[in-house]
Amino acid sequence: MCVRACVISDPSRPAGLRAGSWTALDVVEALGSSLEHPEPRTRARGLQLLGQVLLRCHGALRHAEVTHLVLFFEARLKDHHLVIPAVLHGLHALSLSEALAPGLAVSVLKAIFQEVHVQSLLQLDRHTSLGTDFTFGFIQVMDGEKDPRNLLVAFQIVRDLVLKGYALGPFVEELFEVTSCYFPIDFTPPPNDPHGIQREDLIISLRAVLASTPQFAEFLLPLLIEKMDSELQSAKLDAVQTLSACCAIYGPKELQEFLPSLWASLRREVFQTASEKLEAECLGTLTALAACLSHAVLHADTHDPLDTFLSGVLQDCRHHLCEPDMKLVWPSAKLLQAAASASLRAYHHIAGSVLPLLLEQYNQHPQSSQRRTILEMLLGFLELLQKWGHEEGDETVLLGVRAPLCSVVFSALTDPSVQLQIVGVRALTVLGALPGLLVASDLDLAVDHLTRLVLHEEDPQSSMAAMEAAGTLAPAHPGAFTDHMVRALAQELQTEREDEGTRHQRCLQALAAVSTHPSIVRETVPVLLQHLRHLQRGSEPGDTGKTASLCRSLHRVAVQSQHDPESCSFYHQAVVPCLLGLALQAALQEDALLAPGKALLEEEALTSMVPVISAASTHLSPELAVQSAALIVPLFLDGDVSFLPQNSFPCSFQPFQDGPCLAAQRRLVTLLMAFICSLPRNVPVPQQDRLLRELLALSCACDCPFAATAAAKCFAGLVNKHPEGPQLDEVLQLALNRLEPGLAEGPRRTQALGLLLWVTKALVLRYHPLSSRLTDKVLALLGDAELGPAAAEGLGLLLGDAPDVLHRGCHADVRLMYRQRFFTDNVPRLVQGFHAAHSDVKANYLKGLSHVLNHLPKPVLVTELPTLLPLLLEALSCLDRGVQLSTLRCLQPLLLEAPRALSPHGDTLVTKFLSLTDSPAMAVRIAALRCIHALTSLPAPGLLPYKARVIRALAKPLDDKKRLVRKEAVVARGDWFLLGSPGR
Amino acid sequence: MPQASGNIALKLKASHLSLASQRFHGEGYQDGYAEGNRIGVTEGRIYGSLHGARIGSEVGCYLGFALTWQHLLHNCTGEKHSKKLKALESLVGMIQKFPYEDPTYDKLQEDLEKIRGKFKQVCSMLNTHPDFRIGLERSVLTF
Amino acid sequence: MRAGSASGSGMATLTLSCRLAAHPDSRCWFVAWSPGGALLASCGGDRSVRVWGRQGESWVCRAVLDEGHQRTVRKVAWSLCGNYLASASFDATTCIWKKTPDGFECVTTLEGHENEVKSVAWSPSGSLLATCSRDKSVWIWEVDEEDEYECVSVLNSHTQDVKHVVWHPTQELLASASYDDTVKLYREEEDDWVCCTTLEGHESTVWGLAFDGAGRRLASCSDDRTVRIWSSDEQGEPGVACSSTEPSWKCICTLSGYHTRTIYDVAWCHLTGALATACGDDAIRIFEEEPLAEPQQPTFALMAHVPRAHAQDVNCVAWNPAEPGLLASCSDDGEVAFWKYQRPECC
Amino acid sequence: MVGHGPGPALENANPLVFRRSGERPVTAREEDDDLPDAIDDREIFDLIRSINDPEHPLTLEELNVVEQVRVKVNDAESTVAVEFTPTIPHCSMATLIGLSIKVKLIRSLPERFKVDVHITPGTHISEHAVNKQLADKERVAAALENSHLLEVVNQCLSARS
Repeated sequence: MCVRACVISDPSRPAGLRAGSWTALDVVEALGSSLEHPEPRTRARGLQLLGQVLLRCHGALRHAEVTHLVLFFEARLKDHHLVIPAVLHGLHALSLSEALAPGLAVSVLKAIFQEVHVQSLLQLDRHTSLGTDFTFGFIQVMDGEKDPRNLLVAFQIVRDLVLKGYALGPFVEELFEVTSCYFPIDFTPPPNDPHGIQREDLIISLRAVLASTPQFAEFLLPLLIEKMDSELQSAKLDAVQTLSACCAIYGPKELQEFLPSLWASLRREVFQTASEKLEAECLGTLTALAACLSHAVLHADTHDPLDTFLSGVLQDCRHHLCEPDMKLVWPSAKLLQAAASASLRAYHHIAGSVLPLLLEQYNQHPQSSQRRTILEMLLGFLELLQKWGHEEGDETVLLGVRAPLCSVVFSALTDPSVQLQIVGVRALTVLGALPGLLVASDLDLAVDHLTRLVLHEEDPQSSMAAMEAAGTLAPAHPGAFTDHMVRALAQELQTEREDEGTRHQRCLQALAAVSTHPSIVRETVPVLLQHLRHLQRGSEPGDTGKTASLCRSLHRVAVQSQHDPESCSFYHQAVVPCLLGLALQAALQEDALLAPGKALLEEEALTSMVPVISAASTHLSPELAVQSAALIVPLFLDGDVSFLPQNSFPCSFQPFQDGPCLAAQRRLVTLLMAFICSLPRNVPVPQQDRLLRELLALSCACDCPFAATAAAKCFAGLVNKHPEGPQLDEVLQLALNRLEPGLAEGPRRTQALGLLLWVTKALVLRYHPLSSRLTDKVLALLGDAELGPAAAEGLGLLLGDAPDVLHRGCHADVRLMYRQRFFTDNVPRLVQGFHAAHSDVKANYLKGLSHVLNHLPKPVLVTELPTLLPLLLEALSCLDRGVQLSTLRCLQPLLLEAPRALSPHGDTLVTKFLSLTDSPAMAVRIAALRCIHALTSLPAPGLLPYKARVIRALAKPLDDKKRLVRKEAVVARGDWFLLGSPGR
Repeated sequence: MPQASGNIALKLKASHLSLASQRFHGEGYQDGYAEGNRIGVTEGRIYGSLHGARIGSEVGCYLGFALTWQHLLHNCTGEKHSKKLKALESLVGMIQKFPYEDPTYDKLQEDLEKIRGKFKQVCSMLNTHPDFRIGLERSVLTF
Repeated sequence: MRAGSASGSGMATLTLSCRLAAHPDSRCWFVAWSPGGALLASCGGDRSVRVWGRQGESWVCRAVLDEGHQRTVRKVAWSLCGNYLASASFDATTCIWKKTPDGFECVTTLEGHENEVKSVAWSPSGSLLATCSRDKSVWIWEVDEEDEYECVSVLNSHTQDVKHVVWHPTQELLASASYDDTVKLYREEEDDWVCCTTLEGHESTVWGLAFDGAGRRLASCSDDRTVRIWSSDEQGEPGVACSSTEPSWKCICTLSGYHTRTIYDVAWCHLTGALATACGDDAIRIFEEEPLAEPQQPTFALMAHVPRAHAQDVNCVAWNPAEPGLLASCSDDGEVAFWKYQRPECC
Repeated sequence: MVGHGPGPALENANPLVFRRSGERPVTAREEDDDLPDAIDDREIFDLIRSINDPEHPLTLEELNVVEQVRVKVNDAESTVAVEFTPTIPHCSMATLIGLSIKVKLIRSLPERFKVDVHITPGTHISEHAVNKQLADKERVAAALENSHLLEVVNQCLSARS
């Protein structure tokens, strides 16, 4: 502190120094204590002061002094980062001295780059500008640098120099030279490189430099052009990407003189390249170029660079559009579209010239295939227009060609060629979405065309396309669709004909597809329900297919209207009671299982209703949810049918009572599950406790597996959402009490296992403490002679997604990463279990393991691989096909993602895979062949010893009786031939 | 004829060649070159320069090659050498018999093939590998 | 596997006696019996030559020669003394192997061909060796006492790939078969080798050649799916070396309609006179001359036919020189098979 | 400009291109473990249609060099005959294309098959020569031991990036 005091108090000191009465070293002496001070801030201040002094009197410094000071400061560069700025400050002062020995500047800068961390360097401009000699020195230092680490730093620094607006002075070109000489980066990191610097890192940071300032343009652009014209794919790619980066900061004037050659190179690549990636990059860059030109400020007098450029593009590409059979038609179209997508102005310029041409071409080429190509190009341009929101994107271009455009599209819709029809439909979809393009008459015509395709077109593809189009357009023009399409479809449903089946299918799908607007939903849902009643009345035993497909349509409508509260509640109130009503009606006939309408009670039919009810309930408003819960729960608990549409039944509904005649009623519990388990978590379940007990009882006591499972699922679904607390614990305790004896022995062990699995799943998902105890039970059962296989499958159930309950879609409590957690908790136990287990149940453990692994994210698996591999290999020789299959399916992606980990086992893998290629099960053969193919991604040297053997062995599956197997064999064998062979 | 001269670069296994032989080699080279030129030109006038030059320079090269070796071996003795000399003789003989002046000579191709065969035999006997390629280079992609 | 023939002259049978996976994971191109008939040499795409010897009923590998060649070994040939083996390879070289107490050692590598060497054969005298190549040339080499090989002639008579060379059983008369659809014969005139005859008639590549025991006849087989029998016109000892009256060869019989694909090889048994063919249709067929026919218009009858003799193309057939009716064959499936041919009892 | 730039100019820079036939739809029968599926023309065509042309970034199918109607297979008799049509009658690549097709089939078909690859009659100036060369298994075998040729063939047979 005293030092500062004295310095400040005595301004004569510098004067004295200037006068030569003091040597700089005296100053250092004087500042000594503070320069050595343990507290970095103080050191910094001392150094800063010294710097200021030097700055004032660098003129008077002598050689020796400068040299000493430089060395002193260089040494200080190793100091605390707080000190660095001051050091640099000082060095800068010294750099101004004539007495600075030439070599010294360089050593200073070398020191800077070795010692100074980039971040801290960034601060230096806050303190001072090192100015041109810094730049100069820097150039000298950087010149010829090879070490990738230093290069990364150096590139970073240049970039900062430029961005922080350093005086590059006369050195722009030199600076460019020293950096651009590394372009394109050609660097492959050494095999075990500790710094882990990748080629990509260098490319990116060099690109950041090159594209950092327009000042480089005049040097850079020629270089880029040269590289684009080179033979090297990687060089081309890098050049194109860099160019595109530059366009972001360049203005028209930088590009101007190079535009012709840039365009020529880009076009050549798109016309000729074999690599889709390069093509894509070129197109992107073309867009960037045009976008950059679009920014030009227009003066009346000067010509518009954009227009000139685009005219060139049009001139080179336009005429190819007239040869729809030739190779260049698509590249040309892509180029034009890329240019047009740059800006609205660009779009107008291009589209204004191309659209009329394409329309004309369409009419000149009669062949469907040619027309298809042309219309696809047209479509491309139409879709571009959607890029700009409607407020900005005035469709004036299109309005000009509206009439011919519509007639072209309609002609496509009536063309015999399905392919052309489909493109036509897509085009229509885009047109309809652009406001004000279709006049009323066109619109009606369009809807009629779509309806025709839906109902009468043989080819399913194009009628499917028409349905989707209807769905997309309906929200924009609901009226037109209700008036024309929905009505037509409803009529069609009523008419009976011999080919009714397919025709009705179409209607149902279409009704669902078009229900994308509340007003339409109100029209379609009643039609669908009406048809369901109709079906049920006439339904033969076993005729469940129709019900199922109708439910699929209902489900789609549900999903589409979920997010509109109005339609959502309408749908719920219309559909849920109706379905329940119909189901009850069927179930309550005496001897329901023979009565008409029983089709509704078959598993397929009930199962297909589940998603409908579920989707109708997941997004309910709380009020409505509470309200229907208050109706539906009593229905099942007390048989209160009052709210059902028609509610006079021959007998009462009591699914939870036992008694043989109630078998049919119990099945309906699955519908209860669909509703109650889909409600938002905050909706209270009335009489939950009682409900849970009933479900628990049913799940263990019922002989019918379907009903038992439904009950178990429903129980699990509720438990999963049940808030923590004594109530929950009590319920779980009940469950345990039920489970233990149930699993121990008796006729219903299977049901007990089912319950165990579902409850375990419910708890595993929510990380409930009890889950591990239940999981142990499951694992223990793997050793059970009777239940073992089922338990193994059960592990699949635990980790797989259930379609109807316990998934996020129905608000279940599902923790992230629960699978990983389950894996880490239980796989070691599984492995132990396997080794301990008796030989005839070992398979269960392997199967269980492979189930777990199949549901695990691959990255997790890769890390665990070393421990598991022995077991997996074991599993390959296990006789159980299921195990073989799931193990193969588990290994195949690993071979691709973790080749290093697996390559040591090449020999075993080859042998076991090959032996599985003549398994009696086609699926196993296929999976094995896929693995053999995946093997080729292991390091080649390790594989070559097996090449001849594998190729010979694969000759047999080439003659497999199943085509799908042969196909895999061909692929695998083909790549094994390429192994270690030129041109791979 | 530059492309002729270009072709007549002979590579002989230096192993069993003394410096002196280099001189002979040089002379032979010149003879061959001259001969090649002469023939090339005569033929070329009749045949069309390219084809003629090719045959001319080819045969010229053989001759130069043969003469060189005759020089190299003329004072060597021993059965082996006599055989080689005999082969060289017959090669020279064939070339001198070769009717350059008569383009219509129907056996032209056949004789040329014979000469080529003899040349190969001689090379094999002398255990040398001239890089002189007969006819046009075959593409690596033919099979 | 047994096969009979319905052809007029009684039932003959060709019976499989043994099969070897001689060149596994590869194809077997050629087999050759040692002059004494005790050993069989095979070669193939695995770049190796293998030597097989009898052991009881079956055959075992006595030696593997896999050091000599960088590419496919196309053909092998035994010297008459049985102490040397020559192997012709796609690597453009021919290796000479000498029999030693413990196997074979490569004593010379003959270079000179521009590309694949397709065939090699020793002259009856044992002093000459012929090789041929895709470079369209046939080379004749002379062997002296101390195993020195010297090229005595390079014959460029063919206009295409030369597929096969074979020597006359008794004289220094050489025959070559080519992709140019012709067969050419060569003899020495005024101590220089010349092509003395060209046999034209085949409509596609000629793949194989075989002289009969007496050397009066030559059989050739071709991609045109026929076998042609050629005969030298003059009576008595054929082709006495008098250059003035060149013995002329003409086709006296064509076996067509029997083979359904390329015929890769033909073998004429010097003990029984039976003619065997190796065909791309996987079959082996045996023909014999009808006894009563005119010698200058002979007719040959199909005596035996094994349709699926191998799983793939049959590349070569070879009659054992010592044991009548013992036939060896090899195929693209990499196997060598041994067959027993039995004449009908009544003859 | 097309055909300029790096690399030699293409013989035929802007050839007719044809739409690829999609993946063969999988039938229920094919998924049935027990029913055998015979090897048919489409299956053979699927083997060769994706072969890359040696000089265009296009497949033989896109260039219409191979067509399903020019593929004949007889599973029972184990024979396959394929005709291919060079893009232009003097196409210097014809032999290479033929070789690629032949090699692809040899590598992909059961060994029992006899594979014949020919030029569509009347579509190439040296049709006979090319056919004869492709039929010569000895020369094909030698070709596949020539690393230059093998490289080109492998490039034609490997999947495009």
